Amino acid sequence: MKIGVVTFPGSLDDGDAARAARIAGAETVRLWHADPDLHGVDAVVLPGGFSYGDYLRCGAIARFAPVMDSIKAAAGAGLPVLGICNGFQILCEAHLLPGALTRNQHLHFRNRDQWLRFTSVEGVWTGDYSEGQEILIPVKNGEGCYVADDKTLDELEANGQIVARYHNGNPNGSMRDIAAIRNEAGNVLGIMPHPEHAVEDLTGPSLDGLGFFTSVIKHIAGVKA
Amino acid sequence: MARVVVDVMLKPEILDPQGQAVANALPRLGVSDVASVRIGRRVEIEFEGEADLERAREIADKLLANPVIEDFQIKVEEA
Amino acid sequence: MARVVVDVMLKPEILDPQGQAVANALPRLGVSDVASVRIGRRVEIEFEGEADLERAREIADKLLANPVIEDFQIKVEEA
Amino acid sequence: MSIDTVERADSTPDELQPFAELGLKEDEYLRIRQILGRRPTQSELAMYSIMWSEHCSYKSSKIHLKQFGEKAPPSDRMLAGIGENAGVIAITDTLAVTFKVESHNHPSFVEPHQGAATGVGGIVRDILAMGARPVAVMDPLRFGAADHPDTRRVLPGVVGGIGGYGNCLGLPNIGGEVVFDPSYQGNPLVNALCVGVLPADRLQNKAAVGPGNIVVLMGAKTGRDGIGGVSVLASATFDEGSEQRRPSVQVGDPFIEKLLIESCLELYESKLIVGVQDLGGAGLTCALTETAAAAGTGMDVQLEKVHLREASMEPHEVLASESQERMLFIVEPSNLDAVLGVASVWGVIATPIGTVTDTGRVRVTWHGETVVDVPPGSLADDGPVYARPLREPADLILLQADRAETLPRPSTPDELRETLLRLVASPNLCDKTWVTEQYDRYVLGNTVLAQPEDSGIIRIDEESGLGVALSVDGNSRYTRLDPYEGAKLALAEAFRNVAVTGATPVAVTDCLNFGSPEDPAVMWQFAEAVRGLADGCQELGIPVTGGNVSFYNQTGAVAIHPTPIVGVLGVLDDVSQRIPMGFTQADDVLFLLGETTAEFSGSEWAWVTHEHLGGKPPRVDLGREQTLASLMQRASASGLVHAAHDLSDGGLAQALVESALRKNIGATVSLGSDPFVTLFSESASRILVAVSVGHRQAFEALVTEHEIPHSVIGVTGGSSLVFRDQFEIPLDELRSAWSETLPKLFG
Ligand SMILES: Nc1ncnc2c1ncn2[C@@H]1O[C@H](COP(=O)(O)OP(=O)(O)O)[C@@H](O)[C@H]1O
Ligand SMILES: [Mg+2]
Repeated sequence: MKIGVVTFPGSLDDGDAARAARIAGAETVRLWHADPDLHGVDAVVLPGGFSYGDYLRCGAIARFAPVMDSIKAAAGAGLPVLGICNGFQILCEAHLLPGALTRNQHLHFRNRDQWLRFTSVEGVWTGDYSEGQEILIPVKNGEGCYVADDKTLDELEANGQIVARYHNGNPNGSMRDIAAIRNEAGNVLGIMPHPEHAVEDLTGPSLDGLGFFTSVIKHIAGVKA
Repeated sequence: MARVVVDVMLKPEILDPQGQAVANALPRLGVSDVASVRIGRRVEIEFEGEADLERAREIADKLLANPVIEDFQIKVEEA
Repeated sequence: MARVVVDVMLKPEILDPQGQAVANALPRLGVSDVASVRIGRRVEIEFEGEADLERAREIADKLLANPVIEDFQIKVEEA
Repeated sequence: MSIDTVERADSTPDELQPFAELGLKEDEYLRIRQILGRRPTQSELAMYSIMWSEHCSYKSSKIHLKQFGEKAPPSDRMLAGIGENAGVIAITDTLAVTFKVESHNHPSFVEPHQGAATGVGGIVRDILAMGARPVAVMDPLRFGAADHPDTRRVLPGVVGGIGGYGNCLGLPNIGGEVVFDPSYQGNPLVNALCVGVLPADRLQNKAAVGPGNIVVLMGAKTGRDGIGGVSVLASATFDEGSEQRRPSVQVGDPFIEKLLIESCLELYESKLIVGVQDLGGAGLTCALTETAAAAGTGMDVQLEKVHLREASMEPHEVLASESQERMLFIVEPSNLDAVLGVASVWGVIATPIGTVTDTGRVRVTWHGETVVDVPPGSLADDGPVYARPLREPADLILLQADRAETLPRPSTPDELRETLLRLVASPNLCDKTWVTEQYDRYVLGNTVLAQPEDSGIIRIDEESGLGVALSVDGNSRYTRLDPYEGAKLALAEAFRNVAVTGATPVAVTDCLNFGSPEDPAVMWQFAEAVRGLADGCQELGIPVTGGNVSFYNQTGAVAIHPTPIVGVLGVLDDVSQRIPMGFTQADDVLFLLGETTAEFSGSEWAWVTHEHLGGKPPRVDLGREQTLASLMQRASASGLVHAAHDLSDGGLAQALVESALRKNIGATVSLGSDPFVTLFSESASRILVAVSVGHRQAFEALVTEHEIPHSVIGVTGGSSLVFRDQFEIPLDELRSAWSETLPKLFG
């Protein structure tokens, strides 16, 4: 079971994502932005950070990386892809997920421990959670405010594509309190807060983030079996 | 050398917290007749040879603006 | 309603990491004839009545531009 | 305008040069002429003026700073000490840690955001230059009055700059300070600390050894950043129309710095370089001359090879530029291609710009013409040294006589309650979340403790759990009242903050922020503070491994309070045993360790309620600090303690509030015969400890064994702070008082 973690120039949480995948029980493979080869991984994580400095718009330049062409194609064929924070931004810029992430409404970078509530756990990254479950994981971003037009939002809602919402306070002004969404097929998930920072007692506010990684591992095992 | 300017603005229906913040600060400067402030990006592209509007439009479309939230306008600027 | 546009750009001698990053990304889009890219802010101020250039200049000076590193230009825009 | 070459300098010995405008004294200028045997060229004059400036040469502080070396306990743990880019301490046989704190005060006042950002960038490169991977940053900050309009401009900019740069670089911010005092009104202090980790055998050296080796410049292009004095040079004599070439502020690009970090680490790992130096203040001038001087070699540099941001730059500008995000490497010719290869993988520019020679001269050419020919040691090592006059400030005796212990005190329960609420809401004691939320504390996944804890703790070995603890402290009111004792108190507080977590303090760094060294009163404060810190370190048996001096922090004739910031580094063998500050459960027994006497001079209480500063600071007993530290190490190793919090500004009251609000667990406390003194005295060497009932006896035995005065003052639990027979405050009320101050001020 191999989970690939992409490093773009300016990726920062790539090591953390790899650590989380490892703790969850996967083998991890580091993927390089300039190398289109996915090295046979069973799932991909686009980690947090500031790819290309997040200049212009977050994720706008990263989506042109050679590795993204392969990921887009593979995602279309069902490869599980998780985008965390900057990864979520890249997924939106690459049109693998609808909508966009914009400047936090209070205009500050904000790092805090944040409650989320799962609204839908369909899909390959959330099988280990249950609908209505509340989890506490760190959020940290300057541009995490999710926006989309009403039609898109209604569709997301109708299709159960809104995976989790902010609970007990919205840290960035996200529309409809959206913290995480998935694509229709359920294999691509974007989340603004950081599950990979909540996988060890010593360094996180909880172990609540581990479920994303264990879920996908179970899913892959099921597919392979 | 020729310069093309691309102005990228948030679509009118998208909230612009930065513009809002400026608008909110104006009364403190004694300014009360401003209806709204919008803040966007101005991108100046210098071409090595002729100003290539088509090229610039392509760059703007693919990279400089995100069509989900932004509109853009392009013009050639005289040196 | 009248609109005044303030273009705020980094002074030429100041490093512009944003523009730099975009310029470096262009070859990947197949664009090779761009000499440089500079990125600044475009601020649109809607006045309730007449466009007040003096007012706008004051706002730009105090609020919109950081005179240590930025210059600005002001113009009235036709509706 | 033609370039001022060595040849031209030889033939125009009498040409007037603007040395005074560049800050050089006449005798300094004459010495330069003597060293060179001719007048300096424009480029050389620029180089000397920067390298002999206070900032680079430490000319006023050198004779005092010597004490840090002389008084330091001999240690074979110290792999690099003062004089290197940063001190390096071996913490196991194979792992070493390097850390340093530095100031970026003046740039941050001119342009708060960029000034603070580039301050972080600069200190990170110092750490990187030692061969380490930077793993965390901290930011001790000082601002003018919290409600002053200028603070409203400066603080958000500074915080945004530190966050913007550090976050984008992927370094967790694990602590710092935000202190407001009118003395910083025209002179905010922005200090930045970085800590890094390296395998001991990866330690790097800056010496440009090996004639024939290639000098490579890597990183951002060079622009006209921070060229202060040098533009004066250009405009004063040589070039009339250059007013618009004002010194421009440095703008940072953290993205490039991130790429630079990864490139450097790859170069170190592959052993592709023989020397490395970061470019900071004084840019290429400093990097070229220091690396050559350190090796006793020379260098030939073709300056036009440097990648420029502006084609019109002249050689003296290229040499003086403080453009950020650049490093200089010394590379064996056979490795050059590999080095350039690493750079291109990461997408950073790397350019060979010269070669190491055995001439003992740094020679710089510009399109074939020699513009610099100097002995590097004369710039790097042999700058002027001054024993400046010292005089105790004339007002000190009166100031010390005006003791806060005589001020009217609150006495009724209602007055005490009101005082406590007023103090927790005061800008210096209130919740700093508005600031620290703007910093990423999680990145890299090794942050075990971060603000608002007493120390930041970073795990540096995932296998063994080995970690380091860091705290930065400094109370400038204490230092104003007595710089010698005040410096010791700063050391004691940082030491104690590290020790309460159970870590063993092992090393010290410091940033000494003072007014003008030309003012004998300031110079006296400086000398006393250095003496205090050096004596303190000697007593504690831990060395100062490096630091930074920032003079000229004043507005007109008025200097800031003398502000030595002290950073202490500690080691924890297993970070899972760290002791946090917040109460973790109800029914724990609360011990107060140490002695409380009526010490209010320089206190937060005296300032907040009476705007009073006078008297003598609290007594400091470093022996007691050490005993407390060894007690806490034992207690953490044996798992006896649930929570511990050091007492400092605001005394016991503040410590209780902070420990209770951390996890929303209250406490009931008895205040003894003098509630006011018990609550608000700032006596040093005290710790509040929470112990489970089951461990009470064992802990008490340990305390007694260490002969530490102590008392059991109460128990944890409930949703209020209850002071028996006095008053009670619900935690909700405390929290709003504590947490609303900064959001109200800064939005
Ligand atoms: N500018 C800052 N950056 C990061 N952390 C900060 C900053 N200012 C204060 N803190 C953190 O807030 C907490 C409280 O600060 P302070 O009251 O100065 O602590 P102490 O008195 O124990 O030294 C500490 O954890 C400190 O590291
Ligand atoms: Mg403390």
